Amino acid sequence: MKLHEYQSKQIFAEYGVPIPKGRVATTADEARAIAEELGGRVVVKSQVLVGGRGKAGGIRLADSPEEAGSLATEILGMQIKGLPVRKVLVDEAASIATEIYLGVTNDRAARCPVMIASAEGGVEIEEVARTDPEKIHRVWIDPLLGLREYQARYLASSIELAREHWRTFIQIASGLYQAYVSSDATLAEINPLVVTEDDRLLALDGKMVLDDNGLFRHPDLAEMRDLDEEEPAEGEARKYGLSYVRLDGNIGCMVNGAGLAMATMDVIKFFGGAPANFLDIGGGATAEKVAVALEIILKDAHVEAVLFNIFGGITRCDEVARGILAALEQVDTNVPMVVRLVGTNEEAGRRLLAKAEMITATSLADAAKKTIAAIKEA
Amino acid sequence: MKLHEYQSKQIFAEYGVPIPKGRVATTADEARAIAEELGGRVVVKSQVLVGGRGKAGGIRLADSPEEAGSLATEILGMQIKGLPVRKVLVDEAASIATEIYLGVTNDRAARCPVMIASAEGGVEIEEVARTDPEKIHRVWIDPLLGLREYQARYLASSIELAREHWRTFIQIASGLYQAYVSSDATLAEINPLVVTEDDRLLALDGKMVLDDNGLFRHPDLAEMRDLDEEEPAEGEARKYGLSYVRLDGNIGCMVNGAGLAMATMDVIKFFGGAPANFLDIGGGATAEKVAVALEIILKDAHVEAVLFNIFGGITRCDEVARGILAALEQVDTNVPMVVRLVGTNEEAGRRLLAKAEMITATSLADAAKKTIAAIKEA
Amino acid sequence: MSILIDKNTRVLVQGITGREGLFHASQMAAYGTQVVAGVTPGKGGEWVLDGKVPVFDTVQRAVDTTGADCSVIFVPARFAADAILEAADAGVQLIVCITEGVPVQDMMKVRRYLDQKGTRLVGPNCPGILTPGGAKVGIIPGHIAIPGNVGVVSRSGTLTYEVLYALKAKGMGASTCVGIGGDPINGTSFIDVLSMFEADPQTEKIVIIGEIGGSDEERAAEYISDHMTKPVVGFIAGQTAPPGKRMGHAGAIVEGGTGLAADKIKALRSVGVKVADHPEQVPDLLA
Amino acid sequence: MSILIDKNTRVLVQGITGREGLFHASQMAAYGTQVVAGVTPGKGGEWVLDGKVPVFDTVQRAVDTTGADCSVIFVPARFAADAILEAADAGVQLIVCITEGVPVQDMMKVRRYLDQKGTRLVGPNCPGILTPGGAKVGIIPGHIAIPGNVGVVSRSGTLTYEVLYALKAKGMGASTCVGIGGDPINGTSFIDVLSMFEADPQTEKIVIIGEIGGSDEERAAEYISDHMTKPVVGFIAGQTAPPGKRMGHAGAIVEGGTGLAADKIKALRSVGVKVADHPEQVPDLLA
Repeated sequence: MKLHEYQSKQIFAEYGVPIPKGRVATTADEARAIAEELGGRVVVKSQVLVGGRGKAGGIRLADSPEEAGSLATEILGMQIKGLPVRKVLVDEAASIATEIYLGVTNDRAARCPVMIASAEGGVEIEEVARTDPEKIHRVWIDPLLGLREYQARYLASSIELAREHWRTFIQIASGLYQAYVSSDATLAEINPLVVTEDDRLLALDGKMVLDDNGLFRHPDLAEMRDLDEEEPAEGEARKYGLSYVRLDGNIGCMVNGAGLAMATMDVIKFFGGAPANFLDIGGGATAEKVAVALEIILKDAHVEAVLFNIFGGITRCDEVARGILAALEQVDTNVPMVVRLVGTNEEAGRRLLAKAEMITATSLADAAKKTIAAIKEA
Repeated sequence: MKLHEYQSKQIFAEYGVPIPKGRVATTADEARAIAEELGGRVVVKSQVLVGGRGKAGGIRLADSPEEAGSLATEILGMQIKGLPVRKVLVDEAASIATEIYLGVTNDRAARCPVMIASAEGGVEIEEVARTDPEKIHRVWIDPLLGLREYQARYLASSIELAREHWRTFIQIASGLYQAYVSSDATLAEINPLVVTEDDRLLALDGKMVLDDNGLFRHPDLAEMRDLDEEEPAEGEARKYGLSYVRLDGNIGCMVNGAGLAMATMDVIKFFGGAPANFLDIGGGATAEKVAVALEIILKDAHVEAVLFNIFGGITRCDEVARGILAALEQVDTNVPMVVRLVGTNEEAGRRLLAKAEMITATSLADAAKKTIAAIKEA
Repeated sequence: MSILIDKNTRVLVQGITGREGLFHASQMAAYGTQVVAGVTPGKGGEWVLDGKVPVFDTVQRAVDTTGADCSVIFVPARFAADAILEAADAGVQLIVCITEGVPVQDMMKVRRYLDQKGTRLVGPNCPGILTPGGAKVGIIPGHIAIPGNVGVVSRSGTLTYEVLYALKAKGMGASTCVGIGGDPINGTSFIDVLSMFEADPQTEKIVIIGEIGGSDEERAAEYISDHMTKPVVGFIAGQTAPPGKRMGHAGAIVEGGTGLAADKIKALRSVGVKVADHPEQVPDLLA
Repeated sequence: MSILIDKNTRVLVQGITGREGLFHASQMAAYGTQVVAGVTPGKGGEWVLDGKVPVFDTVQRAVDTTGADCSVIFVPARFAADAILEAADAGVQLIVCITEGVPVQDMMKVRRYLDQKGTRLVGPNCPGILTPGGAKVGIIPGHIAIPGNVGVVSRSGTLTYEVLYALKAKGMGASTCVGIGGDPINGTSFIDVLSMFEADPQTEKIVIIGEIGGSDEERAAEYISDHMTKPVVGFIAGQTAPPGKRMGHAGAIVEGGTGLAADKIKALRSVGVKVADHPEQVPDLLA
């Protein structure tokens, strides 16, 4: 789960990381009032969960409250990479001397957190890693020991930060790590961390990604989820314990198991089709779960056929078939449906479904080809 | 540094360990008022830093505030193992169903904390360990992971605690461990931890010993030191960075280094004398330090002679000799003094001291014998 | 021969009185696995599976009493880290954690602890291990595979069943099938299992089933190139997965341009691994 | 030969710009020890010891630049744990911590971390190591010992000097003298050093100097009985120490009836170790 800049920075501030004064606004009037309050120059920043806000014109400087208001009007009317802007953050503008990158994330290969710093702040760190890998400095953190002061000091010295700022930098690094651990984050980054012209260190922009599996420990953070920012169908699916990701194609897929669901998408593509979604219904496909899943798939207007790929392992195929039949009674649709059932009691399951005018298939390849053909026929 | 029962229990309570209601009093009136406030039966407990308070009559039950007052008068007039009672704790009396022992301490050999539980609470755990070692249950705690729930559960099951109390017991164990870690303790124990007749768990008595080396992290705990409870000379010595322990003999010792100081005591004893103290003046014996140390030694009226045993390593012996001479000018005494200087520039040092009518010795054995002889002559 | 488990493995089930734990304990026992004990805190003294399997309050007591040497975990995600550590502390040498949804920071701590103790963890978020005709520890349906000479290792659940089933359909059997799980940080990697298969005389060919996310497949490719003599066939799921989206498994995500299926396929092919276009091709490539 | 350090040891001094650190760095260098670097955070780029020794901000950089393989620590107690971990993380294989007053809970964490990394720590609260005629790392005065065949290991500081000096007075020299320190939890035990002496060809006899508190001497006695072929002479300080009182060293305390000098002496004598009545007897017992 991604957090907005303003949410991330609030969390950082709780752990002692200095951030600019500012507040979030949903209207131009609010933005004007906040700018008034702050006094002086402000920056108006769109709050959307995508990168590249600056380039898209979603981050602008205002010299007066009036200008802040009119920029807010403008930005609140924008779409950035398809996402409508519904909030802006109005921050005091900082006079920047230098920009640093500082982040902490999980290193999957090393199986521990890694803290990364670079003197090249303000740009995407992946970009720096590609073009100037020697400008990226890393320390790996023992998850049982936590970040140690010498590790932060090593980073400060590696990015050649002026000595007078080391103490503050070490505090910021420690605060960032605490924020990351205490929030069950998978990423916590400050980019840029700036040294201002009056020699302060300030987290100008912040980003956090939280581990969905850790949210049960953090009901307060779970509430920060911005439903405006996500595909409504994905949120709907999550409510029912389903895992759904919308794609661009026209073949809806319903599969039990994440790996098999991906493989199903891949096979559709391999035979020339285009999957409309990833959908894992998990184990034990009850009628209710199948019905909800089917509704979610069919809400996507691009869907012209649905492919069911169910591997009956411990669940029996005839049971799943009955689940599908019951679901079909609840859902009104006339797109062709192709079912591939395999595993325990597959014959019984297939017989049940054939009666229901569903196209049955024996293999995944067979199912994919039949689905593609069904669309062409329709 | 040992904490009083009432201090230890206060700390435990901060970490969620349930303790009886109660407060500490220094007068009978206060004790009566607290008993009044608590209502019902109370227990009046002497607060001294020694064991065996109960046997000595320092823990008594009172049925009324008046009785609490008169018992307090009695107890506040007592001495327990030579220590005058200056405070009493007045606690609500609990109706005890069973008594458990629960403690956590450093296991030197295993180099980690160990939590110990026994169904035989209310008696000294060392005694149980001697007589019924199978009644002692231990879990070793990884200092980087901390106490895990299953470890506390293992203890609960080992002492055959009724299942309905496991949850609370696990919370208490976790609170006790937190108190131990957060206070840099070397021991934190609840003895007894009781199950009351109305089925509550309650830490009836508590004890903590803090690591002196960790006190710099806990100025609040350092202030809890009860100066009334310690040999005044030991507190005085601590102020000057000296390590002093009073003993029963008549030969004062001044030595640089803890191991050498112990060896000096042992050698005195070996040759038939009796050391009056342990005293380590540390490295670099300046005149000031030597003077303070000498004053502390001579405050003990039993001292009939002083033995200086100095190994000049990096410090030069002639320098130390000058320190001793300067100190002697500041301190007025006529007990015989025997000096054994060895190491760097030992000859020069010995010459300086011989002039000052001090008895010089070449070896530790020689010094011990000369000191014993000097007392006999005097 | 087989790897990790066989008929002699003495299995302990953590969370045995839960719905999942109890069902799969009985499935394991029915398959012929020696299920010797269960653990559910607060239920010590009960008996399950027709009164044949004793339940204990702690793993330590279960191990002391029954000599269990392998534990399979079905407890809820919030208790999973503790359950793994408890098993490790009790001296269990092989721990299989089925539980899905364990926080990744818990797993980083657990891995760090287990590495130092030398305990083998398989999972979490995995279907477990199946040695056809020998034993099963976890939830892989026993009837979908027959004994044979193919070692199977996979990050996925049902996709693995799919492959086992396809093998069986062609008369091919498996030595052992190991589901290492779909989480970003888990106990056992492809390399760990590949090295065991290489050393196992029964295993003559190997199937590796990967998916998007991380670089475990790339490291496996390197290992195959440097250390493996037995033929390896692969399949990688997620070629059509969009970047930045978690595909069901916590670990199945393309991030910052890494973890792409295409890169994994390329890495495997470059070291001589035949990579199937779809799962049903796997038996053909093995033949 | 010798143990732990010799002329080739490349020593790094953590806390080199402090009063103690600087003084002892110069003493070590004067003794012939290769002092190759110093570390003081915030002073990287300076040079000390007549401009011969560079100072770095971090141990990692000091090691990378100078190839130091041993670190000696003189930082204040509150920074000692971090200093030890920093050296270990930078790959230093031998760390000698002189600092007194390190909290015991810090040391429990540090030991746990180092054990897993395989780093050797000597101390804290110790005088360090002296290989007469070779090198010294720490604060043992170099001139009080001559090269020879006696290995000395001790929990104490000046008491050790006393013994070295007594040996020298009788013309006896030391192979290496190791002060393991007076704290209840430290990096290196008697057993660790005894096994090194047993394996060292130069060492023909061993002196072990213990004191009250803990049971390291008792374990050493067991080890001597089981593994040592070379003669061992002992001395235990604290026969006259009262129970429950800390005798200077944090670890020198008789608690709950354990840690008594009498028990340690008995344990050592029971395995054939000659235990001296007073330190000056040691050379006689060795002869």
